[in-house]
Amino acid sequence: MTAFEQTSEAVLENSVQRESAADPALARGSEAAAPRPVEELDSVVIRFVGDSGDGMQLTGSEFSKAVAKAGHGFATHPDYPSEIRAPTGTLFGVSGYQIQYGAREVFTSGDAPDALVAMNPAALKTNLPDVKHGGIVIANTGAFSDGNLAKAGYAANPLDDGSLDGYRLFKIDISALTAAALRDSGLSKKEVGRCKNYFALGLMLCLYGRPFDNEIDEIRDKFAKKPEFAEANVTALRAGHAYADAAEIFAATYQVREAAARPGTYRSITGNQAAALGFVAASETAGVPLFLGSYPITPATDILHELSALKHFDVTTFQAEDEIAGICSTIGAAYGGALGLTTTSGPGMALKTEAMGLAVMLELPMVIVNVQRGGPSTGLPTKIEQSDLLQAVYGRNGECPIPVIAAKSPSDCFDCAIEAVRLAVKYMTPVILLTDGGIANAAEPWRIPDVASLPKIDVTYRTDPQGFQPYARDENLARAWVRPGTPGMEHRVGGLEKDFLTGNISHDPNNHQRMVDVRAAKVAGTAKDIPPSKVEGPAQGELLVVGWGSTYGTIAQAREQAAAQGRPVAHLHLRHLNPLPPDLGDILTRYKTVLVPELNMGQLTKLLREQFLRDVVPLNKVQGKPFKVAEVLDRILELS
Amino acid sequence: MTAFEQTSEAVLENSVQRESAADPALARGSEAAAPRPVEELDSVVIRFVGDSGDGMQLTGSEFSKAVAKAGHGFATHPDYPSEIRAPTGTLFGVSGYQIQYGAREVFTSGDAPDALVAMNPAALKTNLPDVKHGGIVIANTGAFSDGNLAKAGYAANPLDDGSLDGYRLFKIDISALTAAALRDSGLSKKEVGRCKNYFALGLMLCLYGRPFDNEIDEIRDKFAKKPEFAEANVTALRAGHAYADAAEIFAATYQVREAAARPGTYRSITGNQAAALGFVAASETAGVPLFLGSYPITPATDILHELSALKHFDVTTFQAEDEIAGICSTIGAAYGGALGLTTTSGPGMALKTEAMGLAVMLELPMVIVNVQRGGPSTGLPTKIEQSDLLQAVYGRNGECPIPVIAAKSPSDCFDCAIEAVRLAVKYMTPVILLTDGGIANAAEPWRIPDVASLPKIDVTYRTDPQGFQPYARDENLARAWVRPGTPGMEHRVGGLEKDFLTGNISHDPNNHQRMVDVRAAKVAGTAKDIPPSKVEGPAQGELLVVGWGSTYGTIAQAREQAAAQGRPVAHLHLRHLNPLPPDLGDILTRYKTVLVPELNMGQLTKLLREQFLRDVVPLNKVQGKPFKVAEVLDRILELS
Amino acid sequence: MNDMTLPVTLTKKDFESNQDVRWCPGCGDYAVLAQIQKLLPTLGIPKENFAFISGIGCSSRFPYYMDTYGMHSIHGRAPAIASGLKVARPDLSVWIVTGDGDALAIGGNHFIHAMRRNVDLKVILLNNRIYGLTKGQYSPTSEFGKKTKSTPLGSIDRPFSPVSLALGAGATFVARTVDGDLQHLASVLARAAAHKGTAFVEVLQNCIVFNDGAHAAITDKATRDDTRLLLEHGKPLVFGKNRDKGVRLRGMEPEIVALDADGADRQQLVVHDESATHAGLAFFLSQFDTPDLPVPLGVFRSVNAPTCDELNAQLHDGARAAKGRGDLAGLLNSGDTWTIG
Amino acid sequence: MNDMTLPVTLTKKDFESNQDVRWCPGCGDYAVLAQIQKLLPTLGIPKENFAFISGIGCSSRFPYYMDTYGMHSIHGRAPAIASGLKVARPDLSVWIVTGDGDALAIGGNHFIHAMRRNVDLKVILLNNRIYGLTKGQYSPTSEFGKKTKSTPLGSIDRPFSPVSLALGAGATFVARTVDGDLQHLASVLARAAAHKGTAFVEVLQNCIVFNDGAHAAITDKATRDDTRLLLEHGKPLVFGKNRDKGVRLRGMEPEIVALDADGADRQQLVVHDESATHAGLAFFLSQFDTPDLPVPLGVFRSVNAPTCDELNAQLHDGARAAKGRGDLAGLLNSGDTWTIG
Ligand SMILES: Cc1ncc(C[n+]2csc(CCOP(=O)(O)OP(=O)(O)O)c2C)c(N)n1
Ligand SMILES: Cc1ncc(C[n+]2csc(CCOP(=O)(O)OP(=O)(O)O)c2C)c(N)n1
Ligand code: SF4
Ligand code: SF4
Ligand SMILES: [Mg+2]
Ligand SMILES: [Mg+2]
Repeated sequence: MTAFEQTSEAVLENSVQRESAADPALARGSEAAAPRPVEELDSVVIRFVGDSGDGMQLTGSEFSKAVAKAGHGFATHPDYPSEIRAPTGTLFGVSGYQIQYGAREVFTSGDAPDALVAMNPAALKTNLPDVKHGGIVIANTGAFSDGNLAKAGYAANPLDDGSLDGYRLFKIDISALTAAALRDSGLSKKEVGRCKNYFALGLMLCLYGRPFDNEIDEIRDKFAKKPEFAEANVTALRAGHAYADAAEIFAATYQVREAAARPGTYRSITGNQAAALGFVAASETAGVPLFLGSYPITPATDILHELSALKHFDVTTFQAEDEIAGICSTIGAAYGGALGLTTTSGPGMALKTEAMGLAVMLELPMVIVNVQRGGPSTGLPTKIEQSDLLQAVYGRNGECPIPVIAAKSPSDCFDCAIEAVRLAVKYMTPVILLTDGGIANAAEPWRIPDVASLPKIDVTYRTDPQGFQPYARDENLARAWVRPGTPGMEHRVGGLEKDFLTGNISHDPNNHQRMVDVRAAKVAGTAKDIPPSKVEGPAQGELLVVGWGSTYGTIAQAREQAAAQGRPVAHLHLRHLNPLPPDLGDILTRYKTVLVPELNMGQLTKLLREQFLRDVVPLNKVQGKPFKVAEVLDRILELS
Repeated sequence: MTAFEQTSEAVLENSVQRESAADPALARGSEAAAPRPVEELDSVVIRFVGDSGDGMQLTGSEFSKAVAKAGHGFATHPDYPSEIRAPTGTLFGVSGYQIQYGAREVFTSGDAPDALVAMNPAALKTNLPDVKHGGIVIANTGAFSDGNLAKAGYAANPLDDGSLDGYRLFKIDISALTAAALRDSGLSKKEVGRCKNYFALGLMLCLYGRPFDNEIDEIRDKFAKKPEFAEANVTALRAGHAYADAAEIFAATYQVREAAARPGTYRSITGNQAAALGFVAASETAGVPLFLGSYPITPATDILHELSALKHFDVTTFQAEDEIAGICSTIGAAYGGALGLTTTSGPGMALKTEAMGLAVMLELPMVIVNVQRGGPSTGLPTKIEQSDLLQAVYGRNGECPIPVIAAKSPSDCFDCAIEAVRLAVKYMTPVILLTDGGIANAAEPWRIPDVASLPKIDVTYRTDPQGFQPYARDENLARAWVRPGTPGMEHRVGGLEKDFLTGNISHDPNNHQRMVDVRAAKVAGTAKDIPPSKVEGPAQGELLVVGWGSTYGTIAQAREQAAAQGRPVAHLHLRHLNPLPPDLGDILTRYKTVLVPELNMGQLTKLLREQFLRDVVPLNKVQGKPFKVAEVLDRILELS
Repeated sequence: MNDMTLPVTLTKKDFESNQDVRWCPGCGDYAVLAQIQKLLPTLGIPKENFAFISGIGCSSRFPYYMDTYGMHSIHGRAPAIASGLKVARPDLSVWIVTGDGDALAIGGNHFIHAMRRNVDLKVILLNNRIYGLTKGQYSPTSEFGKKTKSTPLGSIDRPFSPVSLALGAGATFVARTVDGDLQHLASVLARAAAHKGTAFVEVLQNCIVFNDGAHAAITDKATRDDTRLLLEHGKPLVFGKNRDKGVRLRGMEPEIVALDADGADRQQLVVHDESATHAGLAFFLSQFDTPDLPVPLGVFRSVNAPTCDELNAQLHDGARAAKGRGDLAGLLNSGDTWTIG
Repeated sequence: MNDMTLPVTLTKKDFESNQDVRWCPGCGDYAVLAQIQKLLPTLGIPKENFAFISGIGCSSRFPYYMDTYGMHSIHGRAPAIASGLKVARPDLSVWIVTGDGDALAIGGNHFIHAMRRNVDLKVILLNNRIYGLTKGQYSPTSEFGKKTKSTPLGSIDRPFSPVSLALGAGATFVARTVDGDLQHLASVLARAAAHKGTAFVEVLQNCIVFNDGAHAAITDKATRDDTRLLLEHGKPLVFGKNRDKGVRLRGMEPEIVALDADGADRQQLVVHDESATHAGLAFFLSQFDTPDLPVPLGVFRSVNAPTCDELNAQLHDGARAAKGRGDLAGLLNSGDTWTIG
């Protein structure tokens, strides 16, 4: 254990050094005096931090929109306290929003910020350690009162005691400047305070060379109902921009090279939004109504929120009394001919396991989404983790196989939702879709697909009583889907073992064996739908990195950086986890070493070892945070 | 699948041939005419079958007692319908009781009966296929009415149409003979009918040369409250015995060689009884009150029944509203300083998984017993299966390790209960104990241990507030057990991740890693308590059979028979399944082949492959029945 | 149940499945099965539009014996499954058959929430005051002090009154009947079938094997007329072999009064009102129990309220009226979009 | 709570833990925390004998702020955990703090069974009629038609009355109070603490962030005197700023009457009786709600019944009296034994 910690600490250290070396801000150090140049960057990482009340989530997402519209790739990471509204100025009340954007595809929100905007001492205290050496720190001096300093546990004011010498510190009294700008707005002091975040936004837009006209429209229709606020915020935005424009403040402004993004219409999307859209898309293309039975739980609840607003589609949302009722109502709806969906996170998943067994026995199509979070038990509800994989594969009584797939990014949640539904209806089986608290809330640009290009899903309910046997199977071993209300096909289903054809209760020994075998064969058979695995990088050689789920971006970026350093390694990211892709065993044999990074203690590692009797190198982390690119890169460099 | 069926069918076939060859009954065929000799046997398998109402369970268990008292080793297998009281004469209403007893240790209730007592046509129909070729069939002709024949689906009377020529058939009108014997008893016709089973018992006691005086006392105190019934049953018993004595009926009587059983006091015990006694023993030796929170479920309920009758011990039983409340009340009691126990079967286990996660976070001592049954879902509630192993090891959200052990026989449930408690309190952790519907209800003789010889379990509650930290750990990484009510040590626990020492909520990334690691290390550390593995047979060589749980008897007997046939193979039976014994990896390397028989589709196989990257040969069966010795033996012979 | 297709003439036979009924001979469940099989053909609902959902228990084997769509689900979950089915398929007539353990022990939460939501379900609870299938442990309706396999010294739990619990949860239709009285059973089941919304019927059912005579107090021919109170809407509370006893109020406490021949003081008797806006009366009656007070049988409460499934359908209609039928392309392209190239 | 050790003099401070309280500024939970911290020192119970058990929710963070033994368990399970604790440790004073979601959504089954069993627990339900911790979805107590994140078109569920549900489940002590009225809050909590058996207190609590003003109808200073009915044992039901309104019965329907100055017709008013043998009155009151009727605050019902933990202890005493303290060797050697050699 301690051993592990040390390595991971080490990993961190190195990463920080290496990256700060490559840091534009540092490089610039010398020329600070020169007439203000415009730095061209490949990518930049900015973090906005403040009190939960300071509106940093808004500032951050508005900034993302601005860069998105310039065609930059970006990835974000919102990070708010688990408290609903923590007391102001406290360390645990700090809320943050990080964005990385760049000229090429951006995979992650970045390891360490190049620039930090800290609205109060607590925000500075909790976030400074992450900032790159020599990075930019913009501090709202107006909030650095003795009271706030005390709350943050600062003995002395860090803005004055030289403790920030390692950074490019900009002390700006955002509070006062905003107040000044809004002197005549007629707004109350409290209301004026609420405009600070737009001042900060204007300032950063200027510093990073983004126009703000778009933003002005944004503000006007966001506050359409309260025009006085709209104008106040616009004024604050302008003021912030103008302030930054004043040459003497910043030695330079920055410009991230224009991106050559793939043509198309884009929107910014989170994993939970994408999942919701994916299920609606599946329901529409299949022409089958969608029924969501769910009980709220962080970080899965937004899927329920999204779908509950889509009642003008064939979407019913049922907020159940608990997770058991969530999945059971879904089973009832699926029996009724609806596309069953239930969404939850770890603890709720645990509660659903008995009913999943029933779903397996009934062989009805439904999708169970587990937006994983830190465990065990209540664990770390707002944090990212991938530790429910083995539960998904093995966590039921009896021989109870269920296909399991996982999404690799926010927008991939859309495709995975459709894939999950496709498998569910084709094979008449529950399907588990794993995402996690990371991609569920993180936003990235999504190139909106053309509806015509979406995978077809055909569903036919059986209506012909001729020779109907409830458990007779097609070539995929799927039984027929029969809606109650269909004349002449009345039949009973249930959780007791049932006859291979009639579905009536059967205690016959060989029938039980046969049913256990066929349920297993059916799920194993879904493997034939898995497309050939796409390996990034060399088709054989030294090192293959195998990942699943939300680690995709980190691994992909690490692979690129390794390649850039002349270490070409391969990356295979698994969507299908049960069954595993048929060509996987083969692929593994083509590499000398297989590295398996996971945000758990080695669950995919176990599956690979068991299935392929192949030793692999695990890289594990359960700290409620994603891997840093550097953590994966370092391991790659050690192994290749 | 079909492939598998064929082999297992094949297995069956061979077994039948081989065994019937060794069958005394057949051997005897010729000499049927000679003056009645007494056949000496090494062991015999007898099955009593009849209507649920015929009292076959009683006949069977009384017969077991009789042979037990003669010092024979024995094993039984009761098999009743899942219906409470099925309509008389129906095939699904048949109830049976099989016993094997012998001169040496007896491991199983036997593959195929040497003798079948069938009280009606339905019983004959459903059980005849199991009887050895040439075996004895005693049929109660009185019940072979046209009505009953029809209910059993017989076109013609099998007793007359020669379809039983392959067996040694004895047609006896037990109904009439009993009625005759009780002509003057003054009992009603219905009441007289109820005495049939004692007639059958007397008859079999005579045929197998057992005295019946003991039995008479038995009857008298069983029916102490109704002396007229007592006498009637005694009369029926005597009549049955006398009838069999009449030389012209049976060509021979049988005598199983006297056993040289280990001296001591014995009782017949089922797995559920043994488990209950084990937990009481643990509670008494530890001096800690036992709290059982449970919800009834087949086949686990008898543990609740047993313990609820022991309130004069420090035993509290709480029949909860469901399984979740069962384990949660147990968690509450364990927090209060009681020894926590909750008992259930598969579906109930599924419902407990969320709370198990809490128990892992709280690090409180409790035992979760899963008496496995056929799955998935409701499955086959009254049947044997071992398919909840992976659920026990992996079936929770998050990284949530729990030690898992399994009992190998009815009496081993006693030792395992104590071992589970010992681990729980020493390491302050929940422990899962797996048994199954086979050993839970099967009876075997148990040599009652001397209380002084029981493993010591010492428990000390911490009472010293000095430097107390709720999550500080001892050398076993166990935290202290502190009872509410202890002054100066008030503290809070919960399911959110907590600080490594104080137990207060902590979102610190490294603390989470540290806690996940230490929880894993603690459970892994229980391995140091696992005694060196005891391998039966050669210490290295061709073949090692690795089993767990209730397959012990079958594998042990198969191994003995293989040895007898000059094929010395090794047998290792695992009690500890998570973690696995530290010396296991080593042992596996000493054999060319490893055979893993399981009543599931290969769950221990998965654990072994994953942990040791070692290929093994699985032998799997999910038919709601134990392996036949022949099924395992055949595989052994193929592999060694 | 509302949108009927052309009337079909069905018979009891049409609702008998091909599975052998596997309850113990003499089990009270048989009577309920027969009555429901008799009732359904009279409802003018196509056979294929019935769905019977159950949990686990002897009582929960019910669906196997009905030749309708049906699900023998998992223990206690029938109300949740049935709610999902009915909300997804308002056109079906969805029935739940459950037991005192299935509905009130493990299934208690789904039970009260079904009552609260007023999903249009018929909930038939076969209350034998014991766990039958698991061979005789006490249940949440077993009388205090009951000796069973799991309570050899007598249980220490106070029983639920299923009727009180349902009313406490806000049920719109609540009734009680008894397996032995076929006529009463039939009429109450018919009333339940006719109710729009969650209709809860407690059937006092005899488990001949593990709890025989549990309801003897009100089934025993000799005494039952004095221990039963047959509820009739709009009628005063009168009972007794010679209908010579009545119930009146002292404050809010019930009090039994003897009625003289001329029945003068019937005026003061409490008058039953199934559809009182205030649920107080129904609950007041639900608390009656022997020996002090007669056990009310019949319909305690029957009030109209929009059903969950109706309201859900209205949400959809409303949303479509407001926004038009959803368009997928429109949805995907909604929110803040930007175009490149 | 009964077996007290020598009186200890404790203060509010003694019950404040070292953890920062993390509720939103202005949250109604603060008031309840403060009142309970004030109450406990007055009970003469050693500090170490208190245990606070909660589930999950804003309200369920409560135990962290109490310097007593405590468990922040899992969602909805506090009643089951607390029941196990109390039955195993009757010497402790066990309190549950829960929310409308924790107790009535996921925890509904354990809630009603705790009420039924009458385990000696104090159950404080902070009812803000919303899921606070998960940021504002409707709860089982949210008013019909409520627009929330999960019901943008308005909820279609009929809410529970927690008081009615508890009474329907057979609770022996049921009360309601409101976070803002410290005096009333304190007195009701004190009554609950004094009750032997499951004591249920619904606290109408304001969630300032997600459901601000949910209880405005009865907390708004201007109107509250006309919308609240303060229950007083043995007193007629009178309310109104000038105590000029009363409640009387028409049949079993409540009816508001104006009281003339001389209060002549007070005679006909319903008189409150917490300890009526029949629970009808309490339930009758529990169904009152604005706008038609005033919302009763105070103790609806308080009756004595043996507690589950007491009875369990008695079972043990009885068993020992009958058989003597169990002897392990005797137990192992019981049943049919035989000896060999
Ligand atoms: C999850 C789960 N827990 C427990 C059981 C065991 N079980 C089956 S039925 C039952 C109780 C049945 O009682 P009731 O609902 O009254 O039905 P009855 O048999 O009396 O008609 C129990 C405890 C189960 N099948 N599943
Ligand atoms: C098993 C499980 N399901 C869901 C959740 C998510 N969750 C936590 S608290 C809560 C509801 C809280 O509402 P309430 O009990 O009213 O407490 P409040 O926050 O309003 O005080 C939910 C749904 C969880 N933590 N665990
Ligand atoms: S056990 Fe009781 S309830 Fe079950 S079938 Fe038999 S008589 Fe009926
Ligand atoms: S969200 Fe509501 S209930 Fe939760 S702490 Fe904030 S104000 Fe209180
Ligand atoms: Mg029952
Ligand atoms: Mg709430």
